Amino acid sequence: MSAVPIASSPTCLSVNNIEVIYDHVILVLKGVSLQVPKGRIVALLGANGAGKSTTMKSISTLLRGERGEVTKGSIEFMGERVDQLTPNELVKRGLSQVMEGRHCFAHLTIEENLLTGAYTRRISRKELNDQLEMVYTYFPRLKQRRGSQAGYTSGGEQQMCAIGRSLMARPSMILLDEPSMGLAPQIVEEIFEIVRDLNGKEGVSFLVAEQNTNVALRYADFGYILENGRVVMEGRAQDLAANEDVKEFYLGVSGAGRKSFRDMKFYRRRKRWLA
Amino acid sequence: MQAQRKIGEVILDLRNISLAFGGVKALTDISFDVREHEIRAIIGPNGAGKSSMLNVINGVYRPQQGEIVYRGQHRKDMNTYAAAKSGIARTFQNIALFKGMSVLDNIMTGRNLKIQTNFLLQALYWGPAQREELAHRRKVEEIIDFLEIQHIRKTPVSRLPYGLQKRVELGRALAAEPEILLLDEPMAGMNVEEKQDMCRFILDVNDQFGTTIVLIEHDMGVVMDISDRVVVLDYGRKIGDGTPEEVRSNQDVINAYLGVAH
Amino acid sequence: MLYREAGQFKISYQADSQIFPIRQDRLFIIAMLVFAFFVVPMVASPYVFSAILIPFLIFALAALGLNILTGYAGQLSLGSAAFMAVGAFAAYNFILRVPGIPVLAAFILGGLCAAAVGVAFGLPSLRIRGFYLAAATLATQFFVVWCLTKIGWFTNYSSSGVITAQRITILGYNFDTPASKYVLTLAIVSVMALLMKNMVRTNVGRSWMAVRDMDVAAEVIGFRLMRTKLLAFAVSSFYCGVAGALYAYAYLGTVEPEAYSLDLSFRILFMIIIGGVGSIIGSFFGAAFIVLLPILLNIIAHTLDLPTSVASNLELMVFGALIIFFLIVEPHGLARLWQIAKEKLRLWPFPH
Amino acid sequence: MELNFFFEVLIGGLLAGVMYALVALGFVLIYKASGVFNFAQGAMVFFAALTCVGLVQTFDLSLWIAIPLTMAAMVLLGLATERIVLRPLVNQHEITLFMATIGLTFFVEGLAQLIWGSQVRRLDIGIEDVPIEFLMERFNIMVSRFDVTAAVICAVLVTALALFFSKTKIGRALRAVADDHQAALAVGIPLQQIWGIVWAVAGFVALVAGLLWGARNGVQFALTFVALKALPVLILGGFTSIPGAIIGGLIIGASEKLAEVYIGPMVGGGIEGWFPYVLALLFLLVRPEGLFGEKIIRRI
Amino acid sequence: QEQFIPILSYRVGPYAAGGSGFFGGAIDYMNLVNANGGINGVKLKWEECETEYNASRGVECYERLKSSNGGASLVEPLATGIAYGILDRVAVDKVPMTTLGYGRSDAANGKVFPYVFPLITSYWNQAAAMTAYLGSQLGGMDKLKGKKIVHLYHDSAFGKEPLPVLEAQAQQYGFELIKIPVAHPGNEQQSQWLQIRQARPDYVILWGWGVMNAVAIKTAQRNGFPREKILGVWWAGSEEDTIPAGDAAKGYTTMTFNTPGNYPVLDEIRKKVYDAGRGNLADKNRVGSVYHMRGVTAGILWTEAIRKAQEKYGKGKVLTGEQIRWGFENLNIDEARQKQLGAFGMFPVVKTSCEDHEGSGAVKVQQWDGSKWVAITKDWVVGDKALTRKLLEESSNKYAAEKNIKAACMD
Ligand SMILES: Nc1ncnc2c1ncn2[C@@H]1O[C@H](COP(=O)(O)OP(=O)(O)OP(=O)(O)O)[C@@H](O)[C@H]1O
Ligand SMILES: Nc1ncnc2c1ncn2[C@@H]1O[C@H](COP(=O)(O)OP(=O)(O)OP(=O)(O)O)[C@@H](O)[C@H]1O
Ligand SMILES: [Mg+2]
Ligand SMILES: [Mg+2]
Repeated sequence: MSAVPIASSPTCLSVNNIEVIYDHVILVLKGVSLQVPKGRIVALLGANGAGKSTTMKSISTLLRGERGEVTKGSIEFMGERVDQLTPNELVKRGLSQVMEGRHCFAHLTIEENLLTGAYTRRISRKELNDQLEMVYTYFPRLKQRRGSQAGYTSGGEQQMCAIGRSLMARPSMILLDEPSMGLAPQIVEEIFEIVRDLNGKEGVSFLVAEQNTNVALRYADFGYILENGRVVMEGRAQDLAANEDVKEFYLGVSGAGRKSFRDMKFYRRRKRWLA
Repeated sequence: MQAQRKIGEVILDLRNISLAFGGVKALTDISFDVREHEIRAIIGPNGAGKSSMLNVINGVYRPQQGEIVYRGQHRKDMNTYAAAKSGIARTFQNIALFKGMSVLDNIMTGRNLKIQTNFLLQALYWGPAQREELAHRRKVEEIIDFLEIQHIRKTPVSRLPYGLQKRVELGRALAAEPEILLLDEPMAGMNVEEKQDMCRFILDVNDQFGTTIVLIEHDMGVVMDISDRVVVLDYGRKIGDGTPEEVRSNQDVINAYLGVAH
Repeated sequence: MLYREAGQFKISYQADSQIFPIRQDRLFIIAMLVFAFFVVPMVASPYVFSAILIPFLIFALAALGLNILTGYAGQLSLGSAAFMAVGAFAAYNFILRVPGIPVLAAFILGGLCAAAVGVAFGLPSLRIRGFYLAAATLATQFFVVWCLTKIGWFTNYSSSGVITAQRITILGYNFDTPASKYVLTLAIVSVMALLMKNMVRTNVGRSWMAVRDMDVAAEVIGFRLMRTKLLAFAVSSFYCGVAGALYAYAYLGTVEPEAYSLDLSFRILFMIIIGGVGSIIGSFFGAAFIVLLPILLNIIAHTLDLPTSVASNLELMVFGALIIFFLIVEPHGLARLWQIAKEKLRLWPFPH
Repeated sequence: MELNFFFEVLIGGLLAGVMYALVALGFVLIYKASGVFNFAQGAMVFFAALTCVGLVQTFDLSLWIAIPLTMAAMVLLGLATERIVLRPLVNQHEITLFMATIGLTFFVEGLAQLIWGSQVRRLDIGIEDVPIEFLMERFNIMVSRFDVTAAVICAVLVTALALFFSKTKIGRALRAVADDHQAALAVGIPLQQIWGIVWAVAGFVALVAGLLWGARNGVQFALTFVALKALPVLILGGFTSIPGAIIGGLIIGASEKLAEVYIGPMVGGGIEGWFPYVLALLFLLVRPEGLFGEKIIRRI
Repeated sequence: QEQFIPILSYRVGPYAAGGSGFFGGAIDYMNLVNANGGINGVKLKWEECETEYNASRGVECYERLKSSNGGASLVEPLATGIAYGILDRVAVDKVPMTTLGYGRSDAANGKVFPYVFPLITSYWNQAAAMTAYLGSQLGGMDKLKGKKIVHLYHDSAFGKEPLPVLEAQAQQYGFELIKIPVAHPGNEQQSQWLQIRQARPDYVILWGWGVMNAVAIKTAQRNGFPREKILGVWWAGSEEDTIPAGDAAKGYTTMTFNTPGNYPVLDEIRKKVYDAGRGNLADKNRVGSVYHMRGVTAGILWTEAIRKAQEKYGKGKVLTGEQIRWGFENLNIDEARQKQLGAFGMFPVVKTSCEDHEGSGAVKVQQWDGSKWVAITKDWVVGDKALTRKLLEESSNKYAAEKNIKAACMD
């Protein structure tokens, strides 16, 4: 594997060779490095359990709450080391994370959930309302359900709520962990449109962990493929999408075009880059 | 392939189901049926009422109106125990595994309705209790083999990545050897390859055991490929019902859900 | 690589379903039992028996009981001492009023009475959860002790409300030395721990854990909440009841209802939390911790020769601080620490 | 006469209930903010009262100097608790946190007595504990002046806190934290600060409770027991509701006294120990999260 | 040559104030004995163990210390629960246990409880003395007829203990006994005192414990009940009970088995122990307080028992618990001896025997004058001992039957 030179623009986030251990004994990341250039969208791909969420959580320093630890390597955001910061300081510096599995505040209403997203910002009531309106224009469904307790809303509504909540912080960089999970197809598209929109208009950088490789590679500039806690492939999104192996394993298309799910005859033993 | 599978009579019939939470109308006057051995998909935008529908079928929610006919029995509503007892098993949208238990134990819980010995015998782990436990264990190991999760048998489920948890949950539902299997977004958060595996499992269950399957899924590729009939919900109303082809070309469905066809 | 499971393959599910599938564990536990049953009675002093080992075992048994309810079935309870009291006073009355009843039978009947009370007070758990339930179980604690003080019959109208445990005689043998009481307690505790292990690895145990982890899902799978929870209350109270009877008969000898105070309930709760919620071995670790630590601190304070009032308060502070320290090191208790140690040992000397 | 007596009991009960509510309030604050059931609240009440009296008696300070000094001590205690106990335990199971506060209880109790000794002390805050003459003469109803003052103080405190937490964004953040530590961190809520603030406020409430209870019963270890009186109030009113603490207190106080007076003699008396719990339990059967508590969401 | 005494003290927790005073007093006295050369040259040695007033910790302390330093001479836990927990053990281990003013009243029967010594007075004799005192206040026992007496008690074994005596006497003298329990810990008593206010009793007997006492006094005040009409048990009669109640306590009376005041022995303690820097209490002013004096009394009784036993088993020798038991059973501290000890009148004359491990049964009544306790009965008050003796025989025989003990005197 040759490293593909990624970008010429300044890096916004750089993760250098980190190692993560859970519970003192479970080694999950075995030296992961990745860069997110400023104003770009980077996709983090990989199978279940590859370590995508763990990478995200190490960046946002949320690992500590799960008895995980970054034992090696460093993480820099805007050129400064951030491994020792609290999540609150990170959010203040403009790095915000949408966690996997929604994590809405169940007892708060949708609107209150969104408002907590703006906790770190000192803005007037009016600005806050504008911000809220913006999220509602992105997700009209949320506006309808604004008064319901988040715990009672449907899975997809909660997902929108979680994404909307992090937008409220107006971050300069967002870590999106599986944003498409549980969302209807057109909402998935919409979310990525939002990503592209924010990226284009406001220069927000994104690191997106995504299983829906298809969509992710369509919107991303760069991609990393993670397997078993290691980066096994990286490069421009188009290049990745064109790679035969990626096509086969992540996009579900082979030489003969897309196969029907019904026709998969065997559980396929995937070819691995790493044994 | 499709031709070989025998789709039988209607075994579950939902008639004019309405369900509301306070002011929120989750389901409004919905009727549809499920035939034996078929794969029935429910699709619709977020918050349309799909999960609520499943909750009605297995008695987590009690509909305010309507009737559930299951294997000829008419009921106003189900209760969870009766549903489980009569062969309805399910998985959940937000994984509902027992976090503190190992994969093996989680799947073993699926067999609880088949266990005969009482707790005293179990406490002694003696004679029939032991034999029974081992017999169920054997059955569960088959499922573990089937789902290819041997390597994580003894791992606590909370440590598993999302995708594997979904698979374990499927295993738990299968362990009950259900007649109807309700699956709520079993493939969310999986990549294509894993989805292919999952489809394979579902189809095999359907083929080998003749299990009827009700499936909620947002991946249209999957839904269109594997389901026999699809019902479409939107805002708690039914806006379409039919074979995948019919649904795909239904204008209402396109407007409300599919958008441009992929 | 002392502790290693590599090379141990299970060829049958039966072998794999053993209580200790790993050979080292099995040998270890057998050695422990042999040691406890045969070596300890020969070498330990009466002080060790009657002030450390016996209370340790009894508390461990009560902790096992609470662990069934709180650790396995997930119902937080602050009323364990009340169930112990029921067990003790019921056993006392059985022996007193049923001539010729075997002591062990009286203990079991005492446990059953506790189980009945447990079921009655467990009924609200069907609706009430978490700390609400915990606070509500205090009703049991206060109510039971109140009843025992109020109703003379329970204490055989003793003017001070105190009962005196009768002699323990089994098949003509008198258990009156500390060592014999220890062996008896150990036997009862071992058997009950084994039964509990069996329960938690079979369907009952799974039903409890399922209800604990996610009761709605458990219901959907076909567990009946009411039955499962009440069974947990019953079994748990049974264990506590037997522990309470032993507390009176094998340990204190003469007890007043106030001996089963809220304080005791809390101590048992500490044991399971420090030891490990939902762990059998954890109950033993926790009991050892709570029994031994204050003694240790007391001895240390003594050797330091501090003024006594300072020493007593320091003991208390250090005790509190150590609890916090251990929780921070391992929130899942000593049992998990033990497990991690074993896992490290498995990898040792090669990290990862 | 009979009716008079009834009212006397009722009023006495209501006022006692307010005193319970004062202690319950401390629990509510911390539970609301972190989902932690702070067992150490009783010990904090004791610590605050003892420190205050200790300062007054040992250094001959005026009460008005001792109170702010004690407040400072309570803030320090709160901040230290956050730093040393809670921060490393973020996102842990509620039982673990509960246990940690028990450890804290031992520590604080030991610390208090280590510094100030175990002597029972008297605290005089200048409010006389005698019947209000006017009511006594006109209606022959006994109402203590002290209790009425305490009730007023408590009412002011509750109103202030309720407003503070509903009108500031901290209030919302608190509820968020209680729901999900991890997510609260992710959206940038500074858990550390929030907890620091809340523990400090709880310390303040403990101080007020300690002064009032201490003046009433003397400053002694038994102050930690008032927590036992606060628990039924707490579950009845709901763990998460500030007004709930007051209402719960009133209900518990009044019914416990009425029960002791009217039911007690029939069953041998002394039922005040368990009656409030049983009563609260009955309420819970109807509303499992207390009168004003947040509904527990169970959805799959 | 040291005689070892384990000290099962409690200096933390709810009863710490009493514990530190009592054990402080006992240790102060032992220090004094040692400063004066010990008992016929035998020095006393002690080791403390914190029990937290908790039965199982108390048992552990007892077990740990009973055979250390050459074996325990005696034990005094000052806690009912612990006393019960080691009741059986002391008989087996042959360690005499004193329970000064608490514990089983029937343990005074030395035939059944050879190793237990509820010295000076038991709850029953105290209750009997209370009625005797109230009768004398009214001008004769016959005046009790038709009177109302409230027994306001801690709702536990402790509070119920005097009931058999009080009930029997209510019958005998024709007064009405109204029993009002207070649930532990008793930090709120409004309803009880409203009941009392309504019943308009002539006297209230306060059988309280810990915080309950101060609260009772305060609540009495706010309900306008005269303090002079409240008569407390001795656990309700220390500075710890009145100081927190403030002015409300002025005039309040309780039973006591120490006459408040100053005694040569206390001066000696101040001089030889405290001035030498070996005082046990942090605050020297507590010397002579109720609990401290009770501790000193305990110390005196212990050393006198050892001294007595030395007379039989050899002066200047270190004795076993069994030998000291004999000393306890043959105590005779008359006024002359009290004078020699510098404690004349500090506690009643104690003369024990096999049948009577209590040795006295006489008490005084004291009153709080706003800053200190003063005795208000000149003589020692003794109640109807025939009645208590009868109860005692019945109860201890029942215990003997349950336990299969053959009642007999030891020598
Ligand atoms: N709290 C934890 N304790 C122990 N192991 C953990 C924990 N969290 C995650 N792991 C392990 O770390 C590995 C990586 O998990 P991670 O959640 O990062 O995967 P992922 O790539 O996000 O997968 P998915 O696509 O399923 O979300 C998995 O093998 C998982 O078992
Ligand atoms: N227990 C409940 N209380 C209140 N409202 C509820 C409850 N359950 C569901 N709802 C509401 O009913 C509507 C339908 O919810 P449901 O979960 O069935 O949607 P869904 O079709 O499964 O959506 P998704 O695809 O996002 O999972 C939603 O708007 C939801 O907020
Ligand atoms: Mg993930
Ligand atoms: Mg859904």
